[in-house]
Amino acid sequence: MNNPYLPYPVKIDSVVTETEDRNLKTFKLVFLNPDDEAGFNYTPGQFAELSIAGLGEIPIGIATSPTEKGYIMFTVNKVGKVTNHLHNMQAGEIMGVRGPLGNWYPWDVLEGKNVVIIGGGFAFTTLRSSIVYMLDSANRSRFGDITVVYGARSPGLLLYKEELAAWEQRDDINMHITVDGTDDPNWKYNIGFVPAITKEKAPSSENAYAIVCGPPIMIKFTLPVLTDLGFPAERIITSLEMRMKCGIGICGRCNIGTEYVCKDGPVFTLEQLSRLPNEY
Amino acid sequence: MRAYTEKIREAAKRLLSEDRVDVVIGFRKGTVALMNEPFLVKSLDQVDRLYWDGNCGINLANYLPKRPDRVAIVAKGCDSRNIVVHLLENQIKREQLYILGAPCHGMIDRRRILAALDGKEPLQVEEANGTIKLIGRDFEETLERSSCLQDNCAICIHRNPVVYDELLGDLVAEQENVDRYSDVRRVEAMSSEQRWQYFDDLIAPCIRCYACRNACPLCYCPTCFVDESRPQWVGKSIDRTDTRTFHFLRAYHVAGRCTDCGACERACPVGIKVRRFTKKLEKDIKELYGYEVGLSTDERPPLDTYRPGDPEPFFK
Amino acid sequence: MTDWEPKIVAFLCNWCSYGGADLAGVSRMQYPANIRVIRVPCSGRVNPKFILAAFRHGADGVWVSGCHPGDCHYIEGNLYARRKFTLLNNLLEHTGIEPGRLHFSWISSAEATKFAETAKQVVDAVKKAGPAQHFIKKQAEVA
Amino acid sequence: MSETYVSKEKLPGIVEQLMGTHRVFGPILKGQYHQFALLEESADLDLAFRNTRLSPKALFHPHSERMFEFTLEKGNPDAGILKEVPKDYRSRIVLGIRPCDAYAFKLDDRNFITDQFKDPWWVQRRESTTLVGLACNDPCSTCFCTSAGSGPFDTSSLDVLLVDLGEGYLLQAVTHKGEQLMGDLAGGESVPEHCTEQAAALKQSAEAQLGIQFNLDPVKQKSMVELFDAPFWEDVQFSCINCGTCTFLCPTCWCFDIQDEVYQSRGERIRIWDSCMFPLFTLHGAGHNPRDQKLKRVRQRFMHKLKYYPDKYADGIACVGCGRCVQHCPVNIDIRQVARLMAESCVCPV
Repeated sequence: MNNPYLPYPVKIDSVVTETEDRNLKTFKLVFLNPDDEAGFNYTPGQFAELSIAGLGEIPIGIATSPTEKGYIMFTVNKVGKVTNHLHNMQAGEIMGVRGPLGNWYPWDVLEGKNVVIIGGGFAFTTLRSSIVYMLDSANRSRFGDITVVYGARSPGLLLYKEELAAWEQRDDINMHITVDGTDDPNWKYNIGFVPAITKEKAPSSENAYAIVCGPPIMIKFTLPVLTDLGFPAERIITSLEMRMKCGIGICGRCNIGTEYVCKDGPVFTLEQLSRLPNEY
Repeated sequence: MRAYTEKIREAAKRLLSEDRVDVVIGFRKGTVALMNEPFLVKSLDQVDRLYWDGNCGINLANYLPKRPDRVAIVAKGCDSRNIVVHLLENQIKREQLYILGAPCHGMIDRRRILAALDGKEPLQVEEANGTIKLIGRDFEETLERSSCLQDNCAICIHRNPVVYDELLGDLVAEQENVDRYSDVRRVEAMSSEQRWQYFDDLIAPCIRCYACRNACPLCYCPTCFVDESRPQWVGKSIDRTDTRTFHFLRAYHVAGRCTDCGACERACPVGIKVRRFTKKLEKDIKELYGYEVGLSTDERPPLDTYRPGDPEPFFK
Repeated sequence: MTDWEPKIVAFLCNWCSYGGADLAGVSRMQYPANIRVIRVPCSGRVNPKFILAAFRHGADGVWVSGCHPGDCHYIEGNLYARRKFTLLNNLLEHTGIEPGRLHFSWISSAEATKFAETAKQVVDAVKKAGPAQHFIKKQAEVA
Repeated sequence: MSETYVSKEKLPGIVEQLMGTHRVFGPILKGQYHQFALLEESADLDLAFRNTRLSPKALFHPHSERMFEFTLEKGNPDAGILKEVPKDYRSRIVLGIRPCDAYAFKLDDRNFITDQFKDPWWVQRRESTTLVGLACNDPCSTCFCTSAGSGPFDTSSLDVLLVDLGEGYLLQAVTHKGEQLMGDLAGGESVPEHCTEQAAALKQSAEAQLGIQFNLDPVKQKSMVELFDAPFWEDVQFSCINCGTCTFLCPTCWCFDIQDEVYQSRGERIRIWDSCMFPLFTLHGAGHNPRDQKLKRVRQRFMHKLKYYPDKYADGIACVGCGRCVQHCPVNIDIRQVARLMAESCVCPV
């Protein structure tokens, strides 16, 4: 019987330190068995359980897009027992991945629509996945305008800096990179909090959906801006975090009301959330 | 017991209407025989649900730590001693408290009664004149009250509250010539191997529900050692070594603080006599340091102080 | 089991007993090599959890040593520790740990000879008690 | 479906017979309490019990269960790779389970067996087990199965129902599996006259004794959010001490934790019962805890049983009315009372 708790063995292919505080690292993983890779069919917005034998598992959003073949990537913040150990692991070491898990951004609904992506801090991982996915030459024509507002506290805390710079150069995506503040005289992008920059850039809500991921405080102040811009609750999409263990809706801890964040989520529209208890 | 109920209601009414306290913590009548539920009264209209009888064994001091408001609380001897411990450990301030002292005749052990009834289910209980009348669907049985007490109540020597603002009844005579440590001595007479086995058997049914810990007024740590993960001191399964480690450290953690209120044993769903661990500590502390827990706020608890000449028989 | 050698975890206070161990070493005094030293700021720092953790990880014996009463670098840390360990030792023995597994001593940084001698005593006592049977987690006994 | 009669003297023989072909689990008196355990000999079986202290859920979902094992040996090519561990799935019979406890498995099935994911251990244990239930002739005062969608003679999750008729047992096959089991039995007698009627009368009297203790229909209409924000939770939660007694004794509380343990150079991944009563249950790695207060945890338990589960699966509540939590809650929080509060709060005041 297929055991949904059993991780696929993977090898760490490379480790990249993303931010100047060294708290975020991106791990590129390759499957040890080709069959496992073939079975790992994911969609941007999903997550997986990273498993380290002897320590446990952590649910982390998949940062690669399914259009990137041969590997999967996860950006991990160093907070607890497993992530601290993971940060000390090197390329070549063996670990496990279980997934893909959860639901994804509603790509069938987003087709033909303008997409506004608003991200803050290290919550940019599945948003990176989404952007890469939409910018893929096979997919780009399926979506309208793509606008991205992405902010971090300082330039050194932005994720995927090279890719951000590359996207800036493209004319099929509107990039608005911002930092809360910086003393870098060469900083050529925006300065200001994400909600303020969103307000300033005022992406149109016409035929548009917004995907918002970031720290709670950013989300709290961004939502009214989006509402003012005319985004109704059912067109504002976000992804939630919750303590998880099984990741498949069985162990019982990650529910908000009737919904398990691991299985029925993590992606919800604001409208869906409004019908759930405020307990997340 | 009717008298206590009346007095509690009267006092609650008075204290709330005079704005002496914000809330009253007492009991309300339980939904099953031989059980009552701790109850927080916030307004006058709830006062008449306050209740008292011999099934109020739960230690109400458990509900005090870090309360911000002015509280009137009903306190038996053991509860009052735990209040003293809370005061010593700065969990609540004396000024916040109005203690309704309840001189106690010992609390009833529901399990003992159910075991004595051998499967018959009491639906109604009447306490009078040192007896307990149990009435079920098709039986009626009367037991001596003194034979139905919780283990710790049977050997209690502080039935009267040690600190109170008013009493709910006359002080009772304290029990004298009580052998408080016969259980401990029985174990002390065993060999090491027998002792290990004895405690292994004792905790074998444990399901790690932590009722013993949570029922204990002393267990208010924000993060219990069993929940610490870096490092993780103890595994969470029902492995024997882990279960033993949990029980051992839990007991040790209440050393010099435990008033032998029996809350842990009362709460245990599988009937483990967890006091067998704590009694040894209590006995040692009394013998080595001459300290009895919760009798006075003037004396520091035994592990928070020392004497230069403390015994050290096995120190090299 | 003839070639069995006990593993002993020693928590030594930085200011006295660790210094004593150091001096014993510098003075080329001989004592058994069964002792794994963990340096702690004070014997009062040693939490009972540490001692249980040592047993759980397979230590056959644990030895805690600090400054002599009255000589604590922190004035009174070892005096609190004395009460703490007295109760701990009693409870451990009460619940079935054999005498001879857990040891305490006061050794100043000048007492290299006492350190070496106590180390021998501790090792002998643990050897007599034999390999530890209790509190060691070899594998979870679960379904 | 077929019926057989077994007189009480013949029962041990029948049990022996079953033990020859199956692993037989039944209520055994251990210390003060009955507990479901593997029968070593037929005499251990004690059917003169009200109900077991712990629910029989551990037979399918053990308190602590080894999921995987692994080695951490340096140089071993399998180091760090989790491997499945062999389990004993030989066929077994659970004898004497109460109908309410068996009904709980059906409720739990919805959690462990979904279209997308199937819990392999639960599934295989369920498949390898035949449930022989014992009807409740004399329910406790704390029982409320009839209010929770089950009943003292509920056969909905059983393969065979035993009814104690005083001198002997009436065996009623419920499923094909049960039919087969009974077909293989030697020693059953044809059912004496009036036995079927007698069983029906017992059923009726047991059900009447239980009555209907609450009605949660109004709760169905009310929105989740409104119930969630209802003021009565404040009163319900006060006495709770956040121990795990209710959840650990409950036959329908399935939540678990997953822990890794390492012993020298090898280790195991283990799953362990967890409880929504514990703050750690929902504590994020970063420190945020969505259920950081007792009130939230107490509310979660009752809401899950009485509102979330029914809403999610469009069916009855996630409670079978066994009354264990009512009996053994150290502070006497009574789910029946909470159910009534929930229903009352839904009655329109007009």
